Amino acid sequence: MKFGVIVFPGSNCDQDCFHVASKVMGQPTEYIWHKNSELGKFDCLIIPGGFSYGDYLRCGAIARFSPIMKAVIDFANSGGFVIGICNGFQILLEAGLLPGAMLRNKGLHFICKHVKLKVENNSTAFSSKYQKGQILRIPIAHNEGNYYIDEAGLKDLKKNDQIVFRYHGENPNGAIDDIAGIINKKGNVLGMMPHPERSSEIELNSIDGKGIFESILDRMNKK
Amino acid sequence: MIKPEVYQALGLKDEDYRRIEKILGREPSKTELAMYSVEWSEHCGYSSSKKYLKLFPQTGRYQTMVGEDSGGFYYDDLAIIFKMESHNHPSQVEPKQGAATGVGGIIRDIFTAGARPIASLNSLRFGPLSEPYNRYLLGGVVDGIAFYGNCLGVPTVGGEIYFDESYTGNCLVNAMSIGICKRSEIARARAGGVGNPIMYVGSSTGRDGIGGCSVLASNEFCEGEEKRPTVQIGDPFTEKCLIEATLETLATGHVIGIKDMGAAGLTCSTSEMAAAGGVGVEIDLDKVPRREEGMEPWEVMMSESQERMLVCVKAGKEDEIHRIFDKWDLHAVVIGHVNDSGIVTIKDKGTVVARMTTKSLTEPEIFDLPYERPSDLDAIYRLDLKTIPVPKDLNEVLLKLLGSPTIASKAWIYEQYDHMVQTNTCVLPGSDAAVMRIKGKDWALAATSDCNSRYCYLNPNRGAQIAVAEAARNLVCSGADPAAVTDCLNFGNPNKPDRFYYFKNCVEGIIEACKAFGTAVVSGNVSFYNESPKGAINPTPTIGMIGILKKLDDRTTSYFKNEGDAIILLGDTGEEIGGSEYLKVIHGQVRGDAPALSLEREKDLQGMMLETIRAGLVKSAHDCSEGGLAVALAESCIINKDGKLGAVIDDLGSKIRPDALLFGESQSRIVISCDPKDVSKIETAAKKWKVPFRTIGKVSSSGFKIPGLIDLPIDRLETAWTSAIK
Amino acid sequence: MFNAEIYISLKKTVADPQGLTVKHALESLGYKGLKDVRMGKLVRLQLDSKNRAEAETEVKGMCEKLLANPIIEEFSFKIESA
Amino acid sequence: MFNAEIYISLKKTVADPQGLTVKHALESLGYKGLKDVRMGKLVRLQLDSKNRAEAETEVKGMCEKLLANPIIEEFSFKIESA
Ligand SMILES: Nc1ncnc2c1ncn2[C@@H]1O[C@H](COP(=O)(O)OP(=O)(O)O)[C@@H](O)[C@H]1O
Ligand SMILES: [Mg+2]
Repeated sequence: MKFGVIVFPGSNCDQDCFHVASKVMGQPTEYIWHKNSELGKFDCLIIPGGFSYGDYLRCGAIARFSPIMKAVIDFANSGGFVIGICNGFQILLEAGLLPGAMLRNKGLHFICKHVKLKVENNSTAFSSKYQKGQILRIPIAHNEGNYYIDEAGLKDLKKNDQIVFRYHGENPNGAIDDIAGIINKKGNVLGMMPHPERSSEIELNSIDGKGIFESILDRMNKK
Repeated sequence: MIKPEVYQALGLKDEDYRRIEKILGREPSKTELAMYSVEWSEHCGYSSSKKYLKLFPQTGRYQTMVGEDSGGFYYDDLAIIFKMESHNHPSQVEPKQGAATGVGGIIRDIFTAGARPIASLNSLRFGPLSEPYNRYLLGGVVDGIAFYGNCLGVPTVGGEIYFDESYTGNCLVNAMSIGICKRSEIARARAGGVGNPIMYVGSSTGRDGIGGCSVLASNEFCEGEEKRPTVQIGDPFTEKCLIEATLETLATGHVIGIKDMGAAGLTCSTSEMAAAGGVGVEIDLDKVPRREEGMEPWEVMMSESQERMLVCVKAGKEDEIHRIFDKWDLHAVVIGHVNDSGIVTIKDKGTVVARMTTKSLTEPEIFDLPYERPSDLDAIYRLDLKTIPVPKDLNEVLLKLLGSPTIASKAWIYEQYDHMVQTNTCVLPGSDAAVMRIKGKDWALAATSDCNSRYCYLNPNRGAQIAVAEAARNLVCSGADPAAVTDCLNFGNPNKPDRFYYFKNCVEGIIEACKAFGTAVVSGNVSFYNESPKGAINPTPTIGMIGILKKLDDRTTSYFKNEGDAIILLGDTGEEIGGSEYLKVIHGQVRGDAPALSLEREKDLQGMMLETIRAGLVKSAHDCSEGGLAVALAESCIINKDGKLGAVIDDLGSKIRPDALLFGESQSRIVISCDPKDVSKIETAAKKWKVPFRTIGKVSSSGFKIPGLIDLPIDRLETAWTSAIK
Repeated sequence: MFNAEIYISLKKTVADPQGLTVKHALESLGYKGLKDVRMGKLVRLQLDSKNRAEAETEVKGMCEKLLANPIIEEFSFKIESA
Repeated sequence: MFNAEIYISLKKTVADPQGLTVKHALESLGYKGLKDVRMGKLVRLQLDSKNRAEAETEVKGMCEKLLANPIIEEFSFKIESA
């Protein structure tokens, strides 16, 4: 399968995602520059973490208007797989591909550390390789990961089983209902604050994030 | 006529001014005067320190690269470039932006050398946290380092932090950055090739940071202007784009030389690039992209606007370079050309506003400053152990020490830094040194920074040696072979002989130790005038050191791994409590001599440590530093918050005072743990290297116990250790 | 030329931990009797709209499209001719 | 009870990279003729000072002591009785 990694000015996990997709997973992978207005042929797009446009104004707010985003939205609407990690998640929220918004961490600090995640839904294309209820150890690194959605929206998320990952034990940022990662209704767009690309190799002290890439690969191979 | 007040306020002495007139054969223009004043300043010219800095060993066991803005060493097919720099004064007045721009500056030094920045460290010093302003400084500085470094995507993997009264009123913020590139890809900071264009790239120029020169503005030139702050706002987003654009540009092969615009901006970069290339340059200031209107030529030459660089490229390739910077929405403008005159010519609106030889600018007079042993040192030096009572409750002492901010867990700090981006950090902060893998290689890098300035205050020569020895020891405990050193020399006013005594002796100590370890000093920075009305800071020669792990698999962390493992102490414990954290925190005294150090024994210890780690015998290794043996053992129990263990220490076999035994800071000691079946192999290695060896206990799951001395449950250790810095 | 001053703040229904922290900090400096400390953003800009009505439409558009996120924020602004 | 609205912005002489980036973003959305986009902070609070003069003194003190750093920032405020 073919991965595309979108690069905005200020993206800084683009190379990390590229490394995992191409080297760890062994799949053909390409960078996609944000000024392009067309996508080539891809099976899965990764919107990487970082500080697109410096996170100035609001995380993801400016990147959301980059030329490539129209193509990304079309790709998602036609069923293509998209993973937004950290800043990528924030961009997906700003672009309206996922519901809700991000607020500043409740402790008002950037936090970088390993946290525990609970797999809430293992029937998505991104989580099928996990057990339901499995506890993962994956790092976070963000300043604005305090996920917010209004009551009606939260009800919807629960009703549709859209909450894929919850923080387990400690909620590091104040996210509503401990939400760490959600999926859209159609099940092809995943947004998550923790960094699976930082926990896909044993040298980095955890391979708990690799299941996400394995799940999507599995799904594509079965198609 | 230039009035003496004007050049004096610029920091030039009467004789400097006369020298300028003599060089030029006429009265200088405003722009020339400003240019000389910054180039001859201590900051750029190193006139008071150069005599000593020249003595640093520039070669060592690894092949080095020195003499450019930053230095490094070669290993395999790569060059490892690194440097440390201070941003003390800006951080003292605006901690967040001061620290942020410090990080920005040091990282520019790395990628201008052609290397991709792969990691940063920071070495911080504040006054006691009981004072609200010091707390504000700590919060702001950490916030600033996080704000800048996290956005850039360069992991901040380590550092150190100390608290001491002497830093109240003058905190220290030393930032270190490391980059790597192919040997063949190292870029030089020089201009060359007559007719080649000089391009200005990056952000536009404003009146930022012309503080030192505001006298030019207030004295007769532009009456009534508001004084400019010398603190600038860091723009990590632009710097991130600048890193990518610069590395892309260097990869074209069209670049002759490149230099960042740091202190003194265009002045420094134009004249030093020309001087290094043995050529001249002519610059047209009208071409410089500007953010503010009505800037005078001297202001443009002086501006320290951030995130800018100067590049000398091959003629005819301008468009290609321009296209790259355009892609990243950054300026790239030809502002001048190279000639063979050896002269810097600056033009503004068609007229020459400055014209001087590069040599006269970049070769300031070197001073040989007087030094004198501080008169109070002899009295401070004396410590009669009999006057120091041994506390009854040593549990309490241990908890107090673990809660002393200098010793306590630094997690609150390093968890605000993205220390994992780039996915290379294999040993995370919290251990003795950070270990970074290099993708595609089976070897790895380790990095640390160290300096106990209290030792340097009591005994500058030995204190500096200990800083080098401890840095090396931290690397070795992580499985790395110490390779090379950078430094940041923070001292008081060099014109005061007692301050300069500290500088001279610390430098000599570093030289001695670096020669012993075979670690060259490849880069560094000097920061003088660190004084507050209360006096000078403790002499603080911060050492940054990089080591090589032959195999990534050699990486070793400092926490205990398994119940039942043997705990071994390598090295001897003397009856030394001079200058210790124990003496300060428990008895309120800063006195005595710094701990003894034998470089020979230290080398043997490190050789043995590395040999046993490489043989796969060592499960954990942690050196004894502040707080001594008891703190090192306690830390090994609790550093890994996901797998805390205890220790039963039942055979210390020592007859010395219990407080010295537990909390004294004797050097050249390491606490290791290993599988019980490997004890004898380690003992054999110790014999071979003549390293004092003793199995002192074993890893347990039931608290930290030293019969008759210490008996504490693990969670009490942890609470004391983790709640001091928040 | 018009000067616009735009105020963006979190909706009342959204918690503002930064405001709370500032409140505590102010209290520890001795300021008592504070209520409801809320932090927001201020954007100042100049625009060369033909008239005030056009300026207002433009600024409103900027806020809706980019400057504020309607899920969590509300905005108001003031326009003066420069 | 008084309502205070406090505006904190970078001094004119200090570069504002965030403002510059927001300006470019607005331009790429089609808003032309913009000048001088500057980002600042907005603080809203209620305080129970006895009278307006006291409220003004207090708010000024808060700005000087905590809310703004005079090295790089300037502030202004508006006070209304609640
Ligand atoms: N300012 C800082 N920034 C980042 N990491 C830090 C800082 N201060 C300390 N650390 C990390 O905390 C750990 C303990 O530091 P320290 O007590 O100085 O160790 P040591 O005594 O072995 O030199 C190290 O991993 C160090 O890198
Ligand atoms: Mg250590």
